[in-house]
Amino acid sequence: MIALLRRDLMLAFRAGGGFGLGLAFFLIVTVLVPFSVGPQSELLSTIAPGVLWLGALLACLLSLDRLLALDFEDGTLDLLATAPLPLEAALSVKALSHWLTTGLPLVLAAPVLGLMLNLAPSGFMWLIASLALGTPALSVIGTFGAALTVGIKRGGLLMSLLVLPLYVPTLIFGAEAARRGAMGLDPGTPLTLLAGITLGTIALMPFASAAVLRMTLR
Amino acid sequence: MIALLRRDLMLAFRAGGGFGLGLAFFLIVTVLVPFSVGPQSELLSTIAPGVLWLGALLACLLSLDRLLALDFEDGTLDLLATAPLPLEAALSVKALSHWLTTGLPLVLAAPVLGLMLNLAPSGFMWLIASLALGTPALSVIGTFGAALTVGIKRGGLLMSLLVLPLYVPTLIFGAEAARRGAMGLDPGTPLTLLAGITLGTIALMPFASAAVLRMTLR
Amino acid sequence: MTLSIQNLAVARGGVPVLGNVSFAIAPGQALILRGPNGAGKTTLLRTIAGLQKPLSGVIEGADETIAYAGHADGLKAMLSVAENLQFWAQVFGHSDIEAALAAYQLGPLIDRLAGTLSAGQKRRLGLARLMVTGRRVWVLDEPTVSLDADAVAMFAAAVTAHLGAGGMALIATHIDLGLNAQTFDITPYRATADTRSGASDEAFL
Amino acid sequence: MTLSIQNLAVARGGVPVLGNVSFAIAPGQALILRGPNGAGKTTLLRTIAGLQKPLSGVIEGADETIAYAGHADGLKAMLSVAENLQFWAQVFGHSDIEAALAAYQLGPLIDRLAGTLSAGQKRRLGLARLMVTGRRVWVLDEPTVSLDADAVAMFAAAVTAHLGAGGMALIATHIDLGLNAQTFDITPYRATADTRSGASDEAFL
Amino acid sequence: MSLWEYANPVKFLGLSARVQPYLWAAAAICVVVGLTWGFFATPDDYRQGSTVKIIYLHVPAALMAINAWFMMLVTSLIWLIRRHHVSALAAKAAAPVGLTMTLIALVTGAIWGQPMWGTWWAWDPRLTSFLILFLFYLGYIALWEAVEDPDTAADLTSVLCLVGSVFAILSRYAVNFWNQGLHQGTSVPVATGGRTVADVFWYPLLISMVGFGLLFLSLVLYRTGTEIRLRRTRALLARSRKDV
Amino acid sequence: MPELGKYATEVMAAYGASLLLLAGLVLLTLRKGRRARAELAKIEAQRRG
Ligand code: HEM
Ligand SMILES: Nc1ncnc2c1ncn2[C@@H]1O[C@H](COP(=O)(O)OP(=O)(O)OP(=O)(O)O)[C@@H](O)[C@H]1O
Ligand SMILES: Nc1ncnc2c1ncn2[C@@H]1O[C@H](COP(=O)(O)OP(=O)(O)OP(=O)(O)O)[C@@H](O)[C@H]1O
Ligand SMILES: [Mg+2]
Ligand SMILES: [Mg+2]
Repeated sequence: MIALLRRDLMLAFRAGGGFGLGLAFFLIVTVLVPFSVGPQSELLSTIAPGVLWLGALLACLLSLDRLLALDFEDGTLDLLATAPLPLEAALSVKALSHWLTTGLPLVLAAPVLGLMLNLAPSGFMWLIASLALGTPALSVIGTFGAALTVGIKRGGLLMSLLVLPLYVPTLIFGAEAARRGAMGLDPGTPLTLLAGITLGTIALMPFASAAVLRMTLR
Repeated sequence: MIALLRRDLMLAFRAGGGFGLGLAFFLIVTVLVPFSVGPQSELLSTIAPGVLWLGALLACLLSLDRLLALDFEDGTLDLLATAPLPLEAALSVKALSHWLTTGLPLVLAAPVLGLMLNLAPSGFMWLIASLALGTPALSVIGTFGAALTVGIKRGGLLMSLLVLPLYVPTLIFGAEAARRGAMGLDPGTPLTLLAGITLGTIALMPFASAAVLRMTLR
Repeated sequence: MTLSIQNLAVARGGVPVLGNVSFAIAPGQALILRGPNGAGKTTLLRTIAGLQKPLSGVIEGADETIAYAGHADGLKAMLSVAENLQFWAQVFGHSDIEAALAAYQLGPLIDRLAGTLSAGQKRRLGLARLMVTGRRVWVLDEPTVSLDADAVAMFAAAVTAHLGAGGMALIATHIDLGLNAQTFDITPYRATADTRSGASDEAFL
Repeated sequence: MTLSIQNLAVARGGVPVLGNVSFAIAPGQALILRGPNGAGKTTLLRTIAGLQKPLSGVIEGADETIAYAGHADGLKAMLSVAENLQFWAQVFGHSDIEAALAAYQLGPLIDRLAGTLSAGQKRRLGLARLMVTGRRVWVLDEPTVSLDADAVAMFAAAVTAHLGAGGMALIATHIDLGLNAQTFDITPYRATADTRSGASDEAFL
Repeated sequence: MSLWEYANPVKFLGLSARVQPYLWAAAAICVVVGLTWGFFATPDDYRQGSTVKIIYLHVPAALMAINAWFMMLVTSLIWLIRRHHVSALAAKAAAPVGLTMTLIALVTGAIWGQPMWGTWWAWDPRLTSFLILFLFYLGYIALWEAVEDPDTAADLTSVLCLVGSVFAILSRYAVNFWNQGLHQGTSVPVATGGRTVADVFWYPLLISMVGFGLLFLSLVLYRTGTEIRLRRTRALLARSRKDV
Repeated sequence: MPELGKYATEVMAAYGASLLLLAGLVLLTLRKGRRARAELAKIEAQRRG
């Protein structure tokens, strides 16, 4: 399992910086927002927490695309399924490495992008907290989506379609917490709920993902 | 060439409705916006044109991912490059089929999504006009990006990174035209510029894409 | 322990392909699977390796003992030869990759990224992977594709050594490998009406 | 017209692989390329097919006359056998796929999606593609991978017929195809210091 | 004879062929009576004017949209546990019907919203969660389409339906938390049995709800039969191919 | 025709759209069903004949 984690991280760093790319996408989406909605700073500062959450979510989603697809194409998944490693564990490791290479950098980069969108000063802490709490859930749910669409050519877009509705609760609570934080209100309730979702998905989703993966490999 | 177009369209329809999926993604992004920025209808109506343009752009981008990648993986591109068909023409056809399966449906769906974001009534016509004028440029530029990243594993994210900056002028003029239309101002100038960009890219980009593709295939 | 297959029926894409297949492989033995294209060799091997369920029949002695090598090699283009091997060794709880490197003369290529190998070199690396799994049963689907004569000899030597150490091998191939082993032709086992029971679409007939 | 190669030097990944290669193929002739794994056969064939540039040397008679078949078959999993062939026929400005279907006995599979074929059936379809291109020079990289004996015979017959009609063929392979053709071993042409001129990194030497 | 006997596809075809004519007739009668009664023979509401007439479409469609998903959930579970093909195919057959019902509820709701709330669409929890349901239907159908092997497709979509249901409930809760809405609460609480709709509106509404339910049932039975025939065609084709 | 007052367009639109959707669904269902029936009949005839 540590071997798998190390390999995935190594691949992420080597394969054209797979790990900077989620970040770059986040950056670009955030930069495109002023171009599309116009440059008024009060407007931007109102929508900043939401845009940052949405950008982070999309960056996660895009990098999920090949989380399992590459391993499927070159036969690694077939071999892993016959290896003495429970598939649940392997998929948890995959989700973890996805979070380390995508979610974590997003969390760290968010404050900088917050500056660009005029995020209220009080909002930074809660934005980071909500992202740190929420992005693991995004990775775990995403792994489920990736397992569902493994082996389907052009699966990327289908996966987005399947995964995005599953992201809704996480997004609502996360963005709500960030928004309340930015407005100086108490973000306690949504944060707690967000933490609940994250813990729940981490505990349960790997089983669903492994079950689904066994079906698709068949 | 007609054979190529027909095949691409056929594949788009067969491969799990590759063609509805761009649309679905557009829908989903638009739906997620209120979840992230909050449900106030004046706020939504202010940002509606920009959000719709951004959503259309992202939907285009995601469906680009495998425009050439699949053909590369199974060797079709190698074979096409040795076929008696200029690569420029082949790539133009690819861009056209991408537009037909992604851009066109987006244009048609935009008004419905406009309703959901409380777009001002005066804005609908100009939103559609700007999308209809702008999305072909997105497809053509995207083909260039796809050609650049063909053969790179995990190319999807890298491609987004390369293509998004190229999309900026189109996005600026397109969103500006839609925004002015929604506010009841005259969108003539940005629309003209948008048309200029589209015509220019359609005329010139295929040559760049073909040149790049020849290099990557080498 | 013996690998034994009894009355196995297998399907591909929901369609029964083979029925009533039975054979056994004892430690130290190899079995060469033969049959024309589309006969169902790949399907049979994937079933035995546990990648798909049989329609009916029994597979004994296959739990956690099988190392499978199919048409794809499970190599990462962006990892070096040594890193690829090491990864699979660790997954299977081993660490020594020297023997495998030596058996397929991969020494000179050790630091090359797997993506830059030629077709035959890639395949050699894929076969070397088998040796680091420590598994007793090798289930191989056309292992010598794109190998040259020297490399086929390396493969034969590796299999012979594996059998000598009490291992087993089940190999589907169209060419002569120069192995001292029995042959099993699956052509007669093509699924017929009476051996087709259990197909997933049986209920619709 | 003759396909003639003079003093060709080719590189892969920026590294010179072969130098000073010269040969010619006249209409009606085939040439079998041999060489151990990693010798540079694939690289040479891709260069001749025009998919990459030679470092130096001349290739004559290759413009718009070559049909290339490499390790990948260029098949779409979601199109049927007939649709796949038709597509390639149309790209090359032809429309008749009957002869190709017959030559590789693909008739019974005609309505199957290419993605559901077995490895050997896929390859047969990939080879049938050559016949609908109408091109005079076939450049083939290990064409018989995963074919059974019958299918290899079909391939040999197809090549013989192609040669009989004035076509040419250049085939890299490790196994015996049963073709009546000359053999060209590329081992002696491995790039050496003096044949390496023209490499992309020459300027740094 | 156990109920599961009817899970045999061919038996199912026979049985459903026998009941279908009655079902279709009953569905047609109820829908036509309910809607015409509602449209032609009910008074206007003192607040909403003639727009109350939309209720006879809106509420039954909304109900059936939810019930369809619930039915898919149950049949998916049956497939996962007992692997009865009819069950999986019924889920597949129900999805487009559910999608259409969702669409009708959304469209009539949107049209109703214009006069009542002055807007086509508001991010009200009820409406929003319906939109999410719509997305789930879309994803579910797309997954069925995309997977080649029918049994694998049935497996995958079943798990998706299960996981999706959990997340749909979560979303419902989240959406409520996120916005207090405009949409009125349920006025037909099933649990308590009381209701706040006046009788004049209630009877046609009831008939129309029954009609939509029957229509759904007929459609699903018919479509399941179609799916079974398609699978049978596929199976026979596969067999005949092998005999070549 | 009942008197629909100032909301005539809305009510008519709602009924029109819904009935259109329902009719479309029923028609598509019937068409697909008929095609499946025909195809199956063809195959079964071939098998017997
Ligand atoms: C697109 C917009 C709308 C959607 C998706 C929607 C959805 C729903 C749903 C799901 C129900 C069934 C709830 C239940 O029975 O518990 C319902 C009931 C109902 N809706 Fe809507 N609705 C929408 C717009 C409207 C509008 C604009 C009005 C009118 C002002 C309205 C009035 C009603 C009424 C009166 C009921 C019946 C409540 C009951 O008796 O249970 N809806 N709607
Ligand atoms: N998805 C599918 N649906 C229907 N039939 C299929 C599907 N996939 C494969 N088949 C058929 O199943 C049979 C067995 O295929 P399999 O790959 O096991 O053959 P094989 O013996 O490995 O052949 P080869 O020597 O060509 O590799 C073939 O006739 C093939 O056409
Ligand atoms: N990107 C690369 N960088 C450096 N060397 C490479 C690269 N790609 C291939 N090579 C080397 O170039 C040589 C020629 O490879 P090529 O694929 O042409 O061999 P081949 O004769 O086709 O071998 P095979 O019989 O195994 O297919 C090999 O030694 C290979 O390792
Ligand atoms: Mg095989
Ligand atoms: Mg080669």
